[in-house]
Amino acid sequence: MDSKTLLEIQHISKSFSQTKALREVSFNIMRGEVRGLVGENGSGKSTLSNIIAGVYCQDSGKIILNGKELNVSSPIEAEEHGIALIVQEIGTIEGVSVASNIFLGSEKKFVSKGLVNYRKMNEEAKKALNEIGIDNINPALNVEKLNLEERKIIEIAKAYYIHPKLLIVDETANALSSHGRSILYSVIKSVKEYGGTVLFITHDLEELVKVCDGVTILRDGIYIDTCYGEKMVINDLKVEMVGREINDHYYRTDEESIVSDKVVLGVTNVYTSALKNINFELHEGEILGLGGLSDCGMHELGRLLFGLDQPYSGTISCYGETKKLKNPAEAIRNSIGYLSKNRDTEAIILQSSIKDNICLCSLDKISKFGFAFPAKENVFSEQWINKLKIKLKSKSQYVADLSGGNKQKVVLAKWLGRGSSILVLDCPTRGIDIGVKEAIYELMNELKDKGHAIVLISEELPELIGMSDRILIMKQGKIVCEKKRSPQITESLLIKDMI
Amino acid sequence: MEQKNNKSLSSNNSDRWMGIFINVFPFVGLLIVIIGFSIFSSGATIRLSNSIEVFNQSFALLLVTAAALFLLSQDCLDMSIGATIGMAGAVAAYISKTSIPIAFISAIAVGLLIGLTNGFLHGVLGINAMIATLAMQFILRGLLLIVCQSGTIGIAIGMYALDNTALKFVICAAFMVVCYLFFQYHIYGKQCKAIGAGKTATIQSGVNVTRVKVIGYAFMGATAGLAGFFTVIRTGAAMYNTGNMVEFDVLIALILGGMPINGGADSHFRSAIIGALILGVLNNGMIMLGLGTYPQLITKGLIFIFVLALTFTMRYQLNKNKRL
Amino acid sequence: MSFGLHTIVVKERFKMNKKIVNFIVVLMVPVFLYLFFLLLRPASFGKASTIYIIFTQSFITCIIAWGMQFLVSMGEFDLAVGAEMVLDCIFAALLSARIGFAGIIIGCIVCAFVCGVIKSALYRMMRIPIMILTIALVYLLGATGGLVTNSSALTIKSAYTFLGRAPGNIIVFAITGFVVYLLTNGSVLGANVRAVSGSVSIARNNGIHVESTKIKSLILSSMLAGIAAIIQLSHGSGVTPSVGLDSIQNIMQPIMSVFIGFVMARYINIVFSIFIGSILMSIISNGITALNWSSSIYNVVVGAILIVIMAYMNIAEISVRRREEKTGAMKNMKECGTI
Amino acid sequence: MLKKVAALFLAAVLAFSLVGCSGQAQSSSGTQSSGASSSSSSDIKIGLTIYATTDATSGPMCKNMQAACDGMGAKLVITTDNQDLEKEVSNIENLIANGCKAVFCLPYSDNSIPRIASICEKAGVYFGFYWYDLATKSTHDVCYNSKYFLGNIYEDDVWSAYTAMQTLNKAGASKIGMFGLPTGRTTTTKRDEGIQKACKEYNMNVLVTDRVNTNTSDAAASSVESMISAYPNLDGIVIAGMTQTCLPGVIQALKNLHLNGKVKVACIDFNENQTEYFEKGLINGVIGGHFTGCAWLAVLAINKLQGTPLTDKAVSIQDQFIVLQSAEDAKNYTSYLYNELPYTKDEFAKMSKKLNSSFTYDDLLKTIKAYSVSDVMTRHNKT
Repeated sequence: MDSKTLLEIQHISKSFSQTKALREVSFNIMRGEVRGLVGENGSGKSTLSNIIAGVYCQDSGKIILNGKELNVSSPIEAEEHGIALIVQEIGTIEGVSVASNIFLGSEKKFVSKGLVNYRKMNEEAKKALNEIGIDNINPALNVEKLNLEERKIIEIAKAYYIHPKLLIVDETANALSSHGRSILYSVIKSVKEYGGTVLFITHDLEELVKVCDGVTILRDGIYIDTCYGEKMVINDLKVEMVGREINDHYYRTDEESIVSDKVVLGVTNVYTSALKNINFELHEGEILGLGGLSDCGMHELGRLLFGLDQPYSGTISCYGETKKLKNPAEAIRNSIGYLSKNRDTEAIILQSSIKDNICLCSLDKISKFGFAFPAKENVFSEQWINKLKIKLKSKSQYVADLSGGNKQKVVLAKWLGRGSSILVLDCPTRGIDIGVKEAIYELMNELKDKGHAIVLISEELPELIGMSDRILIMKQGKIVCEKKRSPQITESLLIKDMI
Repeated sequence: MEQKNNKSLSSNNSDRWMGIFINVFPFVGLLIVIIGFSIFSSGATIRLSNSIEVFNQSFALLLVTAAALFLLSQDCLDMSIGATIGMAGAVAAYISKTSIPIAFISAIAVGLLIGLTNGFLHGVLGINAMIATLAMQFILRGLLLIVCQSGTIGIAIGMYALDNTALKFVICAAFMVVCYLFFQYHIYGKQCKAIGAGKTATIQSGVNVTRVKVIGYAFMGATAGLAGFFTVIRTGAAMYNTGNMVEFDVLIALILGGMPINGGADSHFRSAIIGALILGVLNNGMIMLGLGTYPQLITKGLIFIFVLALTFTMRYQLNKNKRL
Repeated sequence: MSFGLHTIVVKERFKMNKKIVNFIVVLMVPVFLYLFFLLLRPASFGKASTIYIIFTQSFITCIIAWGMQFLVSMGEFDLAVGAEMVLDCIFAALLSARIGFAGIIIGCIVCAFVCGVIKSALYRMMRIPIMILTIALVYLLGATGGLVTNSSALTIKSAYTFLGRAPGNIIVFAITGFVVYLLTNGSVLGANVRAVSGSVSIARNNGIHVESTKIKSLILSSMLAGIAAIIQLSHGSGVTPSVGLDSIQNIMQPIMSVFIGFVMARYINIVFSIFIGSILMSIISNGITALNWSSSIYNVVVGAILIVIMAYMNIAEISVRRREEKTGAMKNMKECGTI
Repeated sequence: MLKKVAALFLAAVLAFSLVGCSGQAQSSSGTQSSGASSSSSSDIKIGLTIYATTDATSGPMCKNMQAACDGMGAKLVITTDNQDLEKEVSNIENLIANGCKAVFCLPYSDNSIPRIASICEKAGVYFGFYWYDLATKSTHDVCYNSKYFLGNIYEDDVWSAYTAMQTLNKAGASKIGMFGLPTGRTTTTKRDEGIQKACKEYNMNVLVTDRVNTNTSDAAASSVESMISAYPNLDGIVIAGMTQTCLPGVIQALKNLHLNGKVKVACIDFNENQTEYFEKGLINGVIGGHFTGCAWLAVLAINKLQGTPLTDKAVSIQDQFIVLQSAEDAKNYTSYLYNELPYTKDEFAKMSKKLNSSFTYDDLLKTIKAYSVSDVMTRHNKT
């Protein structure tokens, strides 16, 4: 290998239970470069970065750092090899001080005479913060006194503090305001200056092109391509990310949207701590796309529609009449179904049979005097298993060992079985292989034709553009723009609104 | 944790065997205990007379275990079962002097009340189940001491007639059948298991978890009341320590019956019956062999921990995803 | 079941004046309780000796509570501590009969350590909630004690009991308190515990070994229980095995002190707040004796208090969340000029 | 890894349980075999259920009964019931199932007697009560109407408590703090009665009572401290039960408060350290030593079962307490009644009509009446 290469990724594969997150991925990263890593959600960006940073460990393949094979079992070890990761989700712990957060897991550094010297730690933390140009955060302060952006900045400081050889930034920009971003970019610059390398993951391609020297594209866990300099043209990148022109065959084919004007779900002036003045109407047979950055409030809105959260003010109305959705049960009674973003923990019961999962919320329908006997359950579940073509060994098989797509189908089967006519789907295709995605899109179309109304919450713009009759883009809890279905809509158009 | 995934696809075969073992070992356990003791005691334990005693002695246990199944299947514990039995028994004994039917009703009513309180504390106020019920246990034991101030509370002579094996058998059988139906086939039973397997998902399937929990504790309490009634009939009086340590017996019984400690879809009704029987035979046998209090406790404790360890590690191997 | 302690165990350092105010506020609580009993029975509560006794009697409770706090803040419960202490005392008494005073210390500490190791080994193996595991252990340890002693009472020579009375117990208590303070606020373990109680997953991703943190805390709680056992044995100068769950009854006070401690930890350092909690408990038990209430009341009171505290903690947590939600929503509404 | 640990643990469990059980098994089988060896008619099996078999009170009880059975040629099966009514009943059933021809127990409640009686009648097994007085009419009738009722041996618990208070009064104490058994037992009520009686007669009064902090010495010690601080004029402590646990704590607490000797102490039931305490003048009186009840029941039963009944009707016999008031007494008691048996096997053998036809019921009564330290010393000529 030549001395310019810092990191060689060789044939990395990783699968979570049945879904393949990474397939035989291999590419190199040079010293001192800022490398972008792009791909749709579920294309394996985060998985890869987590493997490099030692959060996960790969099923097969190896990572070579400076010519030596790197096998780390924990982020702390990775840190010792000079690899730092800024994670996508919240990485700070409430209830402990900023300093303790910055040096979480490495308190030993400050042990003198068997005790952690917190004064020293605070000073160190102050330094760390100053290094990235922050001086208004008291390192002794409890993190829960800070807002999300400040917490992210603390994580940046934490990552930069060790002057990593390789700094991995995983979709951090999303949570940051312009000020925060400028800090992040200056950090990236200075890492580059002292000869370090940065692996930068983001959705925002403009930003990416500005910051990065080169960019690597992943698609569905497969390495596609790496291109440098002027070759980084946003649209080409997109094409490569998605692997097809937008409006590819397996999205909806019809260009204009036919929607009955019967309103099934209405939201008026809803406020919560995460949502600001939400107003929209959902019509029968409409697919309403909700897009935005992951913390823009669309997921909260989804929970709200299903009665998991209550609006602080404002009203929700189903079929014209105002309803108080105190809890999911209430929502279900109003024939609302919900597919949560974190499917495995919230939408289905992994350690329970497919049959039970499908029947669970329809039990009252298939039971006599409250008794639901196997015969009936089998008939019921079979009917929906066949309708949705769920691949399985047997009905009494546990959901845990189904593939992501089939799990998703089980959830849908559950709601269709219940006869819910309003479906709130939060990232229905997250972490699912192309094939199944397609099936789910088809299904959505069918449902649309049958007159179901669907709220499609998604972080994948092509999906939104491809599927929805209307797209609402949210930003910091507000609906910032509404776009009717038309071939003119492009991702860049939406992204502009999102950021 | 993640590393566990590496071989998630492999070792399906051994998994299958483990699964079979987990389902079979309660039966095996029962056989071992019965045969073992009948050999040790040169057949004394399997005489009909003794078998009847075993039934009489484990009657209360059978009832409460069946009821506790509903709770444990939703990953809840009740440490106040014994105290509830004591309290209900005391009340029943006290009232029996005026009227036996009323005594019967009031025993169940008291149990129900206690159960509802537990349900409220855990289900509504969300206090950790074990702590809440443990506190409840201490309160009840305290009250029991005050209630029994005047000495033990004796039952009315007329009540002795009720201590008749046939009657108990009928009641027990009926109770078991009802519980079986409800646990395996009724919506409620299914919801219990669902909660144990995945609470959030169950909530998002529109199950009112609070209600399920409160009902569970209420039923537990009522059953404990019933058990208390028959316990005092059996002993002839309620004492400050009536029903001592029953909750632990229940836990052991369920574990021995092959119940997963945190409930879920793997819980079957047979666990209750088999477990209770194993424990009944075990207790009876250990007395027949003349084991003292401490060896008895130690044996029970060790068996408990061991079976727990065995089944739990196996289940852990079987469904790692659960804890990811 | 993390008890939302991450919202409750909040420490405000570097705010000297505020700290003092808080300290006084918290100190008021036991003072008021004391005054309450003083009014009910001035004759007995009016004396310095009573105050002294209230203090000394809170030592044992407090030390056990200090041991428990680590596990409890991580949402785990060790109910075997009581049974362990009995066993510690038994071994100490037996040993002291052979090798004199040293036997008491060695016996307690060694036995405590062994118990701790057994517990952690079982936990490591089974990964079941520590509470269930320890419930089983309560019976085992209790019965072991019974077998060892043939359920007869053991006593130690009165020459060895000076750790049970002033100044012995005060010194032991002070030293233990100092060590615990350092462990909680100065040690890596303390930091890890805080991290785990905050968020298991993040802690794990930052290379903190959650299991081993819990195991360390398990052993720690056993060790502190061992120290408490030393004072207990010296104070009572005798020990009898306890069967079944009786030994849990003995640790109800510490458990409650821990919870009270967590509630108060918003205002002062957890170590002190737990001490104050145990003083509260000791005031109550003394009060009940002083009023010569039927001592059966005691169990009832203890249980009730525990429930009330737990309920309070949960409700407090919920209301905090509600308030945050509300303020957030209000902010947004202002922002959009709706109000 | 897990499997390995599991395997190891399994081994440990087996080892443990083997040790635990075998140890016990030996002791119990030991009792039986010794019975068998010592007599020709070893088919007679007698059952006892008692709260424990080893502590300072139950230990001697069992030893004496064992001696009686060995001496007169019968097997003895002992089961423990840790003062749990339910367990007691179960034990009786199991003892009968185990082939015992006579079972003895201490009914923890009057109202359990009809049940016990009916069980034994159904099985045609003789039964008798130790440490138990058939005070109430109803229970008395229930028993005496049953032809399987042998009789009951009882002590006067009112008297014992009364005497304890008396010793305190002699020592000049009048304001008493009391430790008691949990309420809800016949013994408790009786002893309370006795204490009240003494209070009236010697106008003493019980200022404070503790029935909860008796399960550890430390708790007792704390309780004493609280008592003293609450009632500084307290000058006597009576321990009516749980002596084993309480006494060390009480003594220690008094020591810490420098009140030894100033605050008088008297207790019911013997304990291991009383001699030392007497020597140091830490306690003023101990009432106990009622450890022969079961032996007498055994004598009655075995004679009956051997076809040579001492008496045809059921009998209620009161046996004697031993009152210790000086180190002297305590020493003698320990050496002659505790370390040695008050009655040797041979003495018991003489009480079997089969082996000694001259023995009569009245002789038995005399022997029981005579039971005292000095009596034992003279019989075993230890003076």
